[in-house]
Amino acid sequence: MAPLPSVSGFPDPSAGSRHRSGRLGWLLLLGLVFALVVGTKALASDSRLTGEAFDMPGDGGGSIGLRWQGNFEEMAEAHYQIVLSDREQGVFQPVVTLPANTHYEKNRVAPWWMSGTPHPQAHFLQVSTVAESPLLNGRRYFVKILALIGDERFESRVFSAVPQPNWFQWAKLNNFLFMLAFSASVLLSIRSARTKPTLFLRRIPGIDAVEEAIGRAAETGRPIVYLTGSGELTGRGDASNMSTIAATVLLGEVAKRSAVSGTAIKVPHRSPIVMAIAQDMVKDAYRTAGRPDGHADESNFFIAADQFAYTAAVDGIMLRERPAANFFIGYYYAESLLLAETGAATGAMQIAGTDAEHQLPFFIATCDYTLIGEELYAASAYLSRDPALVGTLRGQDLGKGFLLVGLVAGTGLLTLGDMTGVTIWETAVQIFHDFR
Amino acid sequence: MHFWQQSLPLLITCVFGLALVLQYYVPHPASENFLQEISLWSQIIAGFAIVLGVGSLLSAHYQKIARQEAGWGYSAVLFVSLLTVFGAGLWAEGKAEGTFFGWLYDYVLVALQGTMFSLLAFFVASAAYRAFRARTLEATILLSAAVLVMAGRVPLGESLLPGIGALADWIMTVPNTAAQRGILIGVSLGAIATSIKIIFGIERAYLGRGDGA
Amino acid sequence: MSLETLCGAWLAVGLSLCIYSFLYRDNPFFKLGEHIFVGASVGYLLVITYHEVMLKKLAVPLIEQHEWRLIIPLILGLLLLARFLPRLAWTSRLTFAFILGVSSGVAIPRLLSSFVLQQVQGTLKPLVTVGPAGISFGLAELNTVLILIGVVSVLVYFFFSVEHTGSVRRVARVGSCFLMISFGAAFGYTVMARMSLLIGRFDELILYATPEYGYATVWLLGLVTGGLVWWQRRVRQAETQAPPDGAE
Amino acid sequence: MREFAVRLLQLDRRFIFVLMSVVTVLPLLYPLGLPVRISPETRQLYDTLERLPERSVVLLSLDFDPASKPELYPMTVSLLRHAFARNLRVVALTLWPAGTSMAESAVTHGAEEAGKRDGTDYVFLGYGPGEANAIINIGQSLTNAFPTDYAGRKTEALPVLEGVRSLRDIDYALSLSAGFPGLDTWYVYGKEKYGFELGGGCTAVSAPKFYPLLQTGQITGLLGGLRGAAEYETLLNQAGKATAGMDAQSATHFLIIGLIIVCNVCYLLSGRKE
Repeated sequence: MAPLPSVSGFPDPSAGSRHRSGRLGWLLLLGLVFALVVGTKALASDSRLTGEAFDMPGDGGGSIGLRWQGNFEEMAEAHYQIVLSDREQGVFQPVVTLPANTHYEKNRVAPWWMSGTPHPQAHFLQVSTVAESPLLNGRRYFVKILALIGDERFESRVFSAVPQPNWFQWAKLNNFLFMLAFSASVLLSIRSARTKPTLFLRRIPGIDAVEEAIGRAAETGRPIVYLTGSGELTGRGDASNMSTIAATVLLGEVAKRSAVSGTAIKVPHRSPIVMAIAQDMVKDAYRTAGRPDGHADESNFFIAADQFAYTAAVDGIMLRERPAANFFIGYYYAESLLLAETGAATGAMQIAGTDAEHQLPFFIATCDYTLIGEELYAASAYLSRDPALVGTLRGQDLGKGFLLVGLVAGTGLLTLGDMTGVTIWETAVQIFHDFR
Repeated sequence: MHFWQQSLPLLITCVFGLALVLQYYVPHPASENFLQEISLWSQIIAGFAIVLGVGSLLSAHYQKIARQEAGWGYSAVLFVSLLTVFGAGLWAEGKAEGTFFGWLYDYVLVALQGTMFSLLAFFVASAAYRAFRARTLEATILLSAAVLVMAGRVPLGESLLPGIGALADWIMTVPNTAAQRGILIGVSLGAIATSIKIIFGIERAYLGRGDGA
Repeated sequence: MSLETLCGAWLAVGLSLCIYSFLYRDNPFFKLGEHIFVGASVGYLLVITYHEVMLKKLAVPLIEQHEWRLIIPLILGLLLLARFLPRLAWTSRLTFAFILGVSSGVAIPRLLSSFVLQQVQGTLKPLVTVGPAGISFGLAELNTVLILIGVVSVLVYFFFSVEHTGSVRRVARVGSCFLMISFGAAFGYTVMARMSLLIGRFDELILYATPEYGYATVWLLGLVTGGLVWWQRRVRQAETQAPPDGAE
Repeated sequence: MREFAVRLLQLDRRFIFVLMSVVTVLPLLYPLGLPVRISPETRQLYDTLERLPERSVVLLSLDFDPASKPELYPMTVSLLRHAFARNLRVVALTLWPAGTSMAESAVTHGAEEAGKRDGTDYVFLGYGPGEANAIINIGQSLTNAFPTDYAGRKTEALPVLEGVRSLRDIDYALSLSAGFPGLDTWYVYGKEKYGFELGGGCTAVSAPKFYPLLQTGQITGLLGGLRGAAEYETLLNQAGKATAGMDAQSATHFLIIGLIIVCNVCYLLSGRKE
């Protein structure tokens, strides 16, 4: 073995354990993580090339991690070579050779609750194959780190680790906690909406427009045309489910108000299933409004499932009957433009509401008022006061509020940190980062 | 019967929902194999779902023919065209290259589908003339941005008005990115909330009404 | 040119023109084209499902490789089809329950990671750049600020638990401006898409109007137009006898 | 004046339809050949493909049906040309059943043109059902998701798939998407977990929603609509269908802009009445 060069200013070998300690004393759970991670590794005692090998925490197995220090970085052409064997005294096979000034642990993308604060000189490497075959779980592997400088060669002592499959992916800890917190806020909000029916929701301007449209129909004595869109309720979880449900809920509310003012309402359908639900909604509405004699089954009628056949027929209705107001609520495809354009040409007041973002621009350009995306859900929740709808909206608001505060405060602190040279905030905002 | 029709479905949804949420955080091979198996099953079931969708469409047209409703002849045409393509496909064992099945695909399906959607170009033009009005401040901003992007993303606009291409790029990468990101975050939270409600049986529209389907 | 290509060209042109006749008004040619279209699509879908799913992913592994566990998705799939039998229709709920449970469970953490955390991470950036020359604020930083303002104000716009008054109202107003610019851009892009489809179809129709294809487009255009005129006349005659009751 | 404006607005829409046809056909017959500027997102996709070492594995998911053929087919042709010219391995599939035959013929013709061998240089796997589940399944194990390719050969034995066990072994995945499932589905259910490089093309309708993902680096490179395809053809120096359509695109856009302006002028003159 070649003599080791004398080196000055060599970093403290005990750094390996020191940099693990979280200095902020965050969550108890995170403390537990550190304890687990620290527990799995063996510390090396060599004084020149120090390091450690350990099972990679939070992975599916088949890989070990290496962390080492040596100060050969300053030397030109210095390289580190990693060699590995499955027997302590066996033949060590080269895994990889790296320039000595690369693979710093501080450059590794990992959250602080996994990597702590790495030592500035520490290197890091994840090994999952040797000679193109993968490492096996449960088998002990032995590793040596060699420093190669020109013809000279320095060797560390042998480290060992056993790759193991793990039961929790620690890199996803923040995702997990967000998931729990958001689920809880949605479920609790729904519960509190059940017990407190007056939970505050802001009145969106679209609701005034809905009432104005019904009023105008009552004045002129002309009917209202209400479309529930091209969405289906087949139960397959299509993108259109949410808005179609909202459309039927809102239909009930519009029917209630029009029943009171004695306005006729016409609801042409593309889907028999949606039509059946809409009939129930309208019937209920008429009953609530004290007009059980209203003919819900006549106002809802099926036209055709085919996109253009339906569109042509609805256009015909709008041109013949000249309704006072048209409602385009629910999920729409390309027919949106044809319907809304014809409606605009008849001079009817038009209100649209959809979360089909590709059709929103056309509705905004052709209608008097458009409920954009979530505004549609909000309108149906506001008018119906259904606890499941109100609660969900509230739960989502909590999530949004949290992210809003995080965005504003995080950006502010990051900017301040950059200007003052404090790096702690960059670490802190990692709770909003996505790690793999 | 209530258990089989109401409780069991809710239980299945809840168990598989929770299992797949947790699976995401568990890197252990056992969990990965579970995901692999479930995803394969779901793929096969998706095939049956296509058949289900086709079936509901056909039953509507079948009834039209059976009752000889107005326009039932068109429904008959639909069946003839379906059977022709289906028969040709089975004959060709699903291979399109150099078969009658491929010929039908190239000259009937491709032509019809493409044409159907290109109709919209005409309607956009007529709507641009008759309905796209700056009736509110919102509509005004929308139409101005639309005009800038339309002019900036075609060669003629860029040669007539130098710099408009860069402006269109900027609209896409800054204000558009910001707004789409806001929408994306909101919509994703909404989708997550809906999924949570489905798993916990609060959202159960898929169970249908009453005891029917 | 082969006979197949020639016949194909004539058929494609004929069907395309049937569809375009909708531009005049809803008519029998369009209805014919539309129903052929739906039938052919459904037929094609069934063929692909049969070969690519039922055979390759189910029957072959099950029968040839004896992968018996695939019986479970087979049963679940058949339950789905029980919807067509009124008495057993409820059993399809079990499969829907499975599909919904799986798709919801799979979606939650992945959406959180992809569209919430990643997007927030992409917005969380310092608003100034600290370099050797000191603190600087240029165009790139201005864009960062604008994106932050846009994201925050759009989120505020879609916030329903707080009344929009005072400063909240102003922020939401900014949000709605960002939304409108974005929808305007989407509008422009949608127009672009529709025009591209039209160009693609016209490109083909022009090709088929050449002598090699026997002027297919020209002849068939004449034929469809003639047909429309004849049909229109018949409709008019019928209308003079009965009060009008047609499409627009 | 006011009456004239109102009358003008009520012009029969079939007049506009004729105008539209003329404006589309003329540039197709008499092209101007205006130059196409390259946008950064197209350049990014080109550069990423350019940087890949030979025999790298490119996954091409053709997630569209014939309805979007005019926009996405030219992209498919260009991307295949580029990948084959760079001697990359191409693994193609589709998540849209109605696009299966179109995808097959695109890949086969592209390979024939470049003189590539089926099974060694490229493979078409066929249709993957189940949308997101198809992606997850391939991500977990490619041979589990596709035991055989479209032609019915065992995927395990194909030389083109040597060393490719799952999505983790893909160097660059490209999705040409016309909607759902598409590029964003490939991110959420694919890249998010399996960590490959992802890019792609889309119809112009969906382009705006991908910009937030471009900015965060979640996707590398994007071709937006026919324009994106034309830019790629320009980069490859092989003018094709997309470039040929650009003049017609210019003309139709300016027609629409003109119509919007006329509509609003009439609207103002008519005293903002319907």
